[in-house]
Amino acid sequence: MAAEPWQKYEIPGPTKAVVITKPEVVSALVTRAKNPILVAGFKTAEIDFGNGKKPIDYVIRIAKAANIPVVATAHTVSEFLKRDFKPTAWMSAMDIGNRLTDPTWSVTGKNPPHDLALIIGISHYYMSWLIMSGLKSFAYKHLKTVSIDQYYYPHCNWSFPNLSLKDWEKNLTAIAENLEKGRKK
Amino acid sequence: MAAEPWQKYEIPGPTKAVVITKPEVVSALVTRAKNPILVAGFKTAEIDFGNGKKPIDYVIRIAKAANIPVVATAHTVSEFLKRDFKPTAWMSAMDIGNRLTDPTWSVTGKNPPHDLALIIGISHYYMSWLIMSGLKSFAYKHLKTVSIDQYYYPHCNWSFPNLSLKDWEKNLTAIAENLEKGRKK
Amino acid sequence: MTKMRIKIDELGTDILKAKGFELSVGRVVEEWEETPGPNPMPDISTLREWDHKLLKKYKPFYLPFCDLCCLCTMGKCDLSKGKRGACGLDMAAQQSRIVLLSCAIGAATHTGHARHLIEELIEKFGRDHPINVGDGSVYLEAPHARLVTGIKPKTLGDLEDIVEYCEKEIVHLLSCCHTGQEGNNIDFESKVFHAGMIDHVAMEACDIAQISTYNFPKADPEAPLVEIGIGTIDTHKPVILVIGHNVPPAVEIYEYMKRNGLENDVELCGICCTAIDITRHTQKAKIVGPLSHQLRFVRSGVADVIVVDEQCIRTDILNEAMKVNAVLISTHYKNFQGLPDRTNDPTDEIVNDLVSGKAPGACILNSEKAGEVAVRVAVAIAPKRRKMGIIPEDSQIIEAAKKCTQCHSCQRVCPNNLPIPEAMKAAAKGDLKPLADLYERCIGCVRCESEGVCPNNLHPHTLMVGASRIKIREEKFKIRAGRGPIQDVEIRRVGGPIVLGEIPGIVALVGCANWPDWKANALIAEEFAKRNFIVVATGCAAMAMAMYRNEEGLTVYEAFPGAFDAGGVLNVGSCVSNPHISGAAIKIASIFAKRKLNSNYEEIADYVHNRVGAVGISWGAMSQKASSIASGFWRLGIPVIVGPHGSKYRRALLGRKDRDEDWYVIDARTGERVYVGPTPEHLFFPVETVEEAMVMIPKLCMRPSDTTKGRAIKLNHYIDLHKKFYGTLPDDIHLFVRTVADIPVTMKDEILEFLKEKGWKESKNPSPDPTLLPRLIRVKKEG
Amino acid sequence: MTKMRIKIDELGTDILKAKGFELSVGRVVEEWEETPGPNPMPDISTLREWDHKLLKKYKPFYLPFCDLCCLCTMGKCDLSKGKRGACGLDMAAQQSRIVLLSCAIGAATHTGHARHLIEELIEKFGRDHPINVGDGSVYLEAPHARLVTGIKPKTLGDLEDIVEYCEKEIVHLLSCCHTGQEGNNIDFESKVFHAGMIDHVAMEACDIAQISTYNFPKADPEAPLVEIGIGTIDTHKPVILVIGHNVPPAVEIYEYMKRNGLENDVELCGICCTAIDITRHTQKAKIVGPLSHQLRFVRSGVADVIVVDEQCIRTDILNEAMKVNAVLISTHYKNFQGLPDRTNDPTDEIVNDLVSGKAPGACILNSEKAGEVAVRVAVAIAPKRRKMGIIPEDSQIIEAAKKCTQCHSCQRVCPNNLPIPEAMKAAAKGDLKPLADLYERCIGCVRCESEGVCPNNLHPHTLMVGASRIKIREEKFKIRAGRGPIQDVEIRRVGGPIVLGEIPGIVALVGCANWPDWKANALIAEEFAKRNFIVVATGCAAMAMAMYRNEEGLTVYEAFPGAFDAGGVLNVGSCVSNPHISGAAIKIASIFAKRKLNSNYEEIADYVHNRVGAVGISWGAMSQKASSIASGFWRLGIPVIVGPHGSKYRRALLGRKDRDEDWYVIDARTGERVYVGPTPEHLFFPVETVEEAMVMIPKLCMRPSDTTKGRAIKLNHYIDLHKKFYGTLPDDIHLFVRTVADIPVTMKDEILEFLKEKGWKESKNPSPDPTLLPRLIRVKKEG
Ligand code: SF4
Ligand code: SF4
Ligand code: SF4
Ligand code: SF4
Ligand code: SF4
Ligand code: SF4
Ligand code: SF4
Ligand code: SF4
Repeated sequence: MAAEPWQKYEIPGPTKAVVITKPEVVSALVTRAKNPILVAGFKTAEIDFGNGKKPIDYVIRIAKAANIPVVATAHTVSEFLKRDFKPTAWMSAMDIGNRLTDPTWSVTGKNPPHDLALIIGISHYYMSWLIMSGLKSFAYKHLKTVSIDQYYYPHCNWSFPNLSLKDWEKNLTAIAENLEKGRKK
Repeated sequence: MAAEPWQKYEIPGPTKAVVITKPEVVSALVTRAKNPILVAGFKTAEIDFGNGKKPIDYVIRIAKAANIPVVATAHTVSEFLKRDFKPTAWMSAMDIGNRLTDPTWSVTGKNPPHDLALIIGISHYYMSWLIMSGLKSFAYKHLKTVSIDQYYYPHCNWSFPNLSLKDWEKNLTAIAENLEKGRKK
Repeated sequence: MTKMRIKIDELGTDILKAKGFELSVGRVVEEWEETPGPNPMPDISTLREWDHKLLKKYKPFYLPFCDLCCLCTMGKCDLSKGKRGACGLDMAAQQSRIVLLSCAIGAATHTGHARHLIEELIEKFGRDHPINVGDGSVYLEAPHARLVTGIKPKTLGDLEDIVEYCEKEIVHLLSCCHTGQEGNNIDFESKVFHAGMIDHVAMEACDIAQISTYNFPKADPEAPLVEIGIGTIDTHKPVILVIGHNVPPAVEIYEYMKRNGLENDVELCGICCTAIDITRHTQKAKIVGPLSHQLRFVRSGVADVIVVDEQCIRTDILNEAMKVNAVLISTHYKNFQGLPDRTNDPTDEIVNDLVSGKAPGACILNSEKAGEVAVRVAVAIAPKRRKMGIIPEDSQIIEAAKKCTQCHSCQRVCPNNLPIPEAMKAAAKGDLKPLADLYERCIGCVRCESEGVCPNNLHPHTLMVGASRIKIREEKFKIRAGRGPIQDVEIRRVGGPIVLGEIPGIVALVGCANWPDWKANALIAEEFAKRNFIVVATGCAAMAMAMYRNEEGLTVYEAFPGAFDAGGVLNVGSCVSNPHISGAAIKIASIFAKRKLNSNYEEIADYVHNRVGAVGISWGAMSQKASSIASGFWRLGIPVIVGPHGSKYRRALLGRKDRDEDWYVIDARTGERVYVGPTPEHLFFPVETVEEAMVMIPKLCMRPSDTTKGRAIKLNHYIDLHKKFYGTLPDDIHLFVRTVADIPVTMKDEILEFLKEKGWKESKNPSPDPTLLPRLIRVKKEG
Repeated sequence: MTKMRIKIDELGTDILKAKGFELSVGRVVEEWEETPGPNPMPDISTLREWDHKLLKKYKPFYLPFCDLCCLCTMGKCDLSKGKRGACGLDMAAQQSRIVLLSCAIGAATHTGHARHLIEELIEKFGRDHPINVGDGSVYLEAPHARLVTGIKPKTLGDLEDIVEYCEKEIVHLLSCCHTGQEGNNIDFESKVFHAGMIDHVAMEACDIAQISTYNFPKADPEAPLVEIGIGTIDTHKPVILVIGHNVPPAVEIYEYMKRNGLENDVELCGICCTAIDITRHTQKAKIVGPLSHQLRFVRSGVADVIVVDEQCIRTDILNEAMKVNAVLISTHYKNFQGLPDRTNDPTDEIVNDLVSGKAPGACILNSEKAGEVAVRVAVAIAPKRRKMGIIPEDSQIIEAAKKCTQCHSCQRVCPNNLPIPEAMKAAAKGDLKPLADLYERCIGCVRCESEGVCPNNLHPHTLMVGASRIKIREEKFKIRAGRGPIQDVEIRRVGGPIVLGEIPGIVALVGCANWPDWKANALIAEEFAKRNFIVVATGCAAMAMAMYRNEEGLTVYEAFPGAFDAGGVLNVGSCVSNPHISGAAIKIASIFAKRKLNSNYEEIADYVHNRVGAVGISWGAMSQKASSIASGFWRLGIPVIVGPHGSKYRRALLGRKDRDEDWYVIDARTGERVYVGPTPEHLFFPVETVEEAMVMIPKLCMRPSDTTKGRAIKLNHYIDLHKKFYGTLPDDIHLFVRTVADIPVTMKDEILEFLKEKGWKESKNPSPDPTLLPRLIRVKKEG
């Protein structure tokens, strides 16, 4: 099942992301992946859930729980550092997009390529949307993409639908908890 | 709810036809319309349901039941005449499409404009699709369009989803029966 | 080469004595007997009024291919249902803008081709090489150039001035497609017409150049019959395949063969317009077929060397060539294909690298060198290559078909929605006929084989070609080589009958291979040749017409004469020969009717529109070039029919025969407004079926100027075909019958009855001197 | 005017005696002291090798805006995930083809503009009117023309030859976008570069022409400050608003005012580049603002007459003008807006029809006549018109906001995803601040108001403008008038410091108004001027930079000097002034480094790429022109940063700093290959945030030629800004530090520690004479 893009006019094409209706799907994908990566943009630090929490806090929880390398885009690294979390790397959204198309590359240098990318919070829906489009056509042989952003991103393999802030937080929480449970086992 | 176009690559844009899940919807639309019209193309006479019946036979039933004027496109008029049914008019698919954008036009000359067009069997999915697109943007103020073709036509206001021949026939039968019942009342 | 302008009075003798300089002087218009008309070298604004006149009758019906615009970074913008883009644009303007963009690309393609070709020919034959397109039979050598630019070209060099004007206009037109320029759709359409007019000027210059320099038929009704069809290719010889539109490399291949006595030892064949043009140069060359045959022939592995130039080349040609171990030579910077530019490398080195397989191909931007390399490589590698590359045997087809899970994915991505799954089902049971039957309806695009389409990794197109193996081998036909322009004497002969309507029409079959089936081209040609229309053809349509035999086993080119006369079937040439068709209409106005030609577009177009019963049909129109070619016909007021795929050009130009007020002309004799009926009814018209096309052709050949005899003849064909295909009388006869004398005699009673029912009345002025231009009124009406 | 070429030896004296002829002779190259280099008037193939060198370092990362291609009737074709189109095209080739199409449109727009403008100026000032862009301060008047075409233009007439070459190349480039031409994405990209190079040549010709003829600043660092901002417009006077890019009609408006003593009685203001250019002609004119201000200013109703020419005009301008009863005059056939062409009607008649309201507007294709009509109509209707058209009052805003049902439809169609519903919620409660705050982030596209978008028929943009009423009235700023080119002496002065890296870089802020916010332009300018970079600007960016005051209440133009020197902030001019920026880089190579300029593109680009620390930034890049302007910088090897919307250009050109093998140059002194690090790292680079842009600017200014002192300065800025915005040291310092001397002194310990961690080693050859061209090796390496 597909959904509609948040920015209504950003129509992708015939192939659209499968809508993630249950957050467990994400945890399962991460667990099964050989070399997942998490890409986090500046919106993760800009948006506030209204309870003092921001998406970046969940990113950190998820990254820790699943031991996924995190790449911070734009100047988001500063926000991670403020939270005492050192991302594996920081680079521009364009750079990480570009490198993910390279089957010989991995952010840690080990075990390339990445076979799963979780993407969240890249500023500007359209920019994120376009980078995912680049991945769709130029990394499809080795990489699956999952948007865990607030909005539906049709160019990914999987994506949340358009969510309210509350539901988004609920989903991020569920993913984190799920993975944390997994780790404990 | 929307569906996917039959020809996979014919992606329309953000606004897509509502899928007709129940044929009664069509009968209801016809009954409520002030000045409906039925446009039938050559495929109605080309396709065979495998039981000696063709879509054109249902077109005739529907037209008679609801007393809708029929416009036959291309050389389809010959097939209607063979079946002793004289369509209200025959003209090219382009012509009928073009005229339907004219709020001062009606095929009978009476009671313009048409406010509902049922469309079926125009040869070549893409051509039909494009004419509906023309209607979507240039007749939208006065006209609603309904595809009762075998396939999903996203540019209409309503459309069947992609159907098997069998289901299509079932739907056409249901519409005809419905309208016939209506007439009897 | 750069140049400098200086005033003549600054010209010192020293400079004049220097060698190698070229001077250009303001054109001495007196050199051509006609004084210029009102509009030499029109710009975008000059003919706008004329365009608006046509566009008032033939209003655009837009068919948005997409609800969105994504041309600038403010998009995507949804323009459907009355919405506007971030730049203020509405849907009508956007659709017309895309049409303009398409026509600008088309016109640029021909103009760039002309520029490049003329430069090469000037280098070879000299700037002063005289123009000769008719060996004395054609005085009016360049109707478009004279009409539009006021230039009467005498030498190759003159053609450059013409092309320069085209370049300037195209750049202006293209710039109108920029975000934030034109906002009015009708004005965009006017610009579309301008693009089309320019395109015909450029194409004309291009074909004039090659006819004048190479050994092409020169307006020759008896141009020789040449071979066409995959079956004609002798696979035992080394085979060189040329693809594209720019003929010099192909000519140089042939000339090298000739110089080295290899004419009979190497097979030279082609696809698309280069094929048409090389067979104008030598009958030894063969045509494989239209664009739709490109990939299947390459995949057959028959060609040892593939030489591409520009346009209509499969962009995956390098991949495909490599699959069958054929060597690829690119001869044009328009299509590098990523190959190394070896233009300046020693020939032997290139040949060695290609023969040894060290490189899969090379780019050689010099025709002579490319010609030599192609031949030497073909001769060297042919013995080593296994011909018949990747076409499967019956048993393989059946085994493959068994794997089909009937998911319909292939059908749903096929542009023609071909019922491949059904055919697979039959094939799996051993019946290959349904699969083979698809062959005629397949455009050879292999979208059905694209990555990820078939879940079982089947290759429907390949299987289909395999199933058609025998049929393909029997593709052996004859086509008349492209004759070039129409002779002045032919124009004189038919001008009267055409304008009076006694020759019922000129039917021009043009354009590409994106059709629902190819047979239609031949069927239409035959039907109308039999009916004494003049049938002319170019490009892929001219080829497709040849690839079908009538009951006597003859192709239309064998069955009908090649003269521009009733019942003739003419291959005019390649895509750039299209202006000879529109040019024939112009020549009727100029030579037959003696209207002033020089810089007088409006009047000539007015004449053609109201009097010359011609219709273009492009059954498989595909390209941007096809759209600009069509728009050149539109500005002259000549209607064009396209096959169903043509609806993707995003709009039709449709008349409304039900609106009487649209169908008035001015009678130039009296200044009176006269109702003349919807003649012709439409200007750009996509049809659903070939039957519909057949009925529309005679109808769209009617003109206000028809005499009663002429109108009766045209009506006869229209009604006859309508009855045949629609099973009844047309419902609009009353719009075309002006007086009882217009009624075809054999149908008189029937029609009179119909007319009575319709409350028809005789016209008071059935034969006006029709015009849309008030300035042509000879006696101003009083009051 | 048509012309005829004849060989000089055919030139009879008779012809020479005839008057009024123009002759052109093969350019006498000796007239220019430099003999031509290897590549005069390059065609598509000439510089391909250079392009491929750059494209090997900076590989395209494609960002398909759509999975589909719909360019011909065989489509739509899905090209995603490895699929190919019906023509064989793959996704990479399609994306690069669309980039080429965009750049061809952009280059065509400037070339068409140049052609049209030069023709008009020649008509007014004569073909022999001398070129003068610097009043003696600029010897190298046309670096692009000389570099690319080998022509040193001396008169307006010479500029036509240059434009002619551009037209020819653009037509070839456009034709490459046709279905079935180029199939290789890298070769498409090379063609993109070609389009960009041509574009800069055409723009240069265009600006040279207007600088030479009109009263523009001529390379003047002290160009006057002029007024900008809606608040500067005196609404008590009749107001004429000019919009577009072609300045002659605006000049004629002003000249008519002057002749009739109305200079102080009529307000002349403008939007987009015509505004920039008219303020170069007269300080009395005012700039309203960039493109994003167009609709809001028109809707304010302040303008009585709106005069549009070409480019960047809202295509719904006629509708919008009619809404506020303003009269619209179109002065260009590129944008008829459906208006009647009244060029040849008597002036009085036109004025009457417009004043009486009989016609909402007129098309007048003659600048002088348009100028007169505009002024006379404005004076006549101003008293009758109610100014302040359709901007709501606070109470109306609150009432409207109450109707919002929070459906988010407006937000979801807003290009900037602005949180309108939130602001509506606040407004409904009487708090208009959130609504007013959106103003800075709004591009004024009114998609949010489009038909069918808001179910409650609200007009978010209008409400926002209403809520910002006071703020808008306070938009009163100063901008330095566009100065034109850089003086030769300025180049001599800064050439050394730039090439050595001691002036850390040239930052060029260019392009349009499609930004996430406008403040960024001023912030960037200020930041880097303070840091002693040279900040240059053109077009909408130059305007937006002015619309912000620093803590002292000064705009950047007031706070910083206008000289091309460290810490200068220069408004170079309009869009067509961009070549003065790229031209400055070329002039550094030519004037400072004395490299041969004439027809020597490759060597000059190699010089610029390896030595001139310049970076373009287009925060709001929107148009096709912006893409072709950028590509002109790319071919010179100058990196360009775009704001986030720039990702919609469909691809980035990205270096891979992690791949050591990509970052080698040849040391021209020894022939040795030397690792120089990723300098500059990227060639085309869309950023997410302004912070990211700030950090990338100094980084992209690093060049292999930097001296240790220069490198240390650049690193200092890079690291400083990185720390400031990213909160940590960059992770790639080791790639930029060649020797310990490169390390900024103040950060020495910290950096040395970092380097140690990274296992960094000193370079053996830290200061090569860097080149990518083997032919420039002075001593061939042995062996
Ligand atoms: S050109 Fe206009 S309609 Fe098209 S994307 Fe740009 S702003 Fe939108
Ligand atoms: S190759 Fe033929 S069958 Fe396959 S998709 Fe194309 S037209 Fe259809
Ligand atoms: S895509 Fe493959 S499996 Fe599906 S119907 Fe076609 S041939 Fe059969
Ligand atoms: S007719 Fe069309 S497809 Fe055929 S060669 Fe010409 S342009 Fe190409
Ligand atoms: S140009 Fe090629 S990819 Fe694009 S629609 Fe045509 S066939 Fe398909
Ligand atoms: S006008 Fe402003 S708020 Fe409205 S859609 Fe455009 S950018 Fe967004
Ligand atoms: S579209 Fe209208 S109702 Fe919906 S959120 Fe926006 S302003 Fe409110
Ligand atoms: S900078 Fe861009 S938006 Fe502004 S006037 Fe120039 S092209 Fe138009």
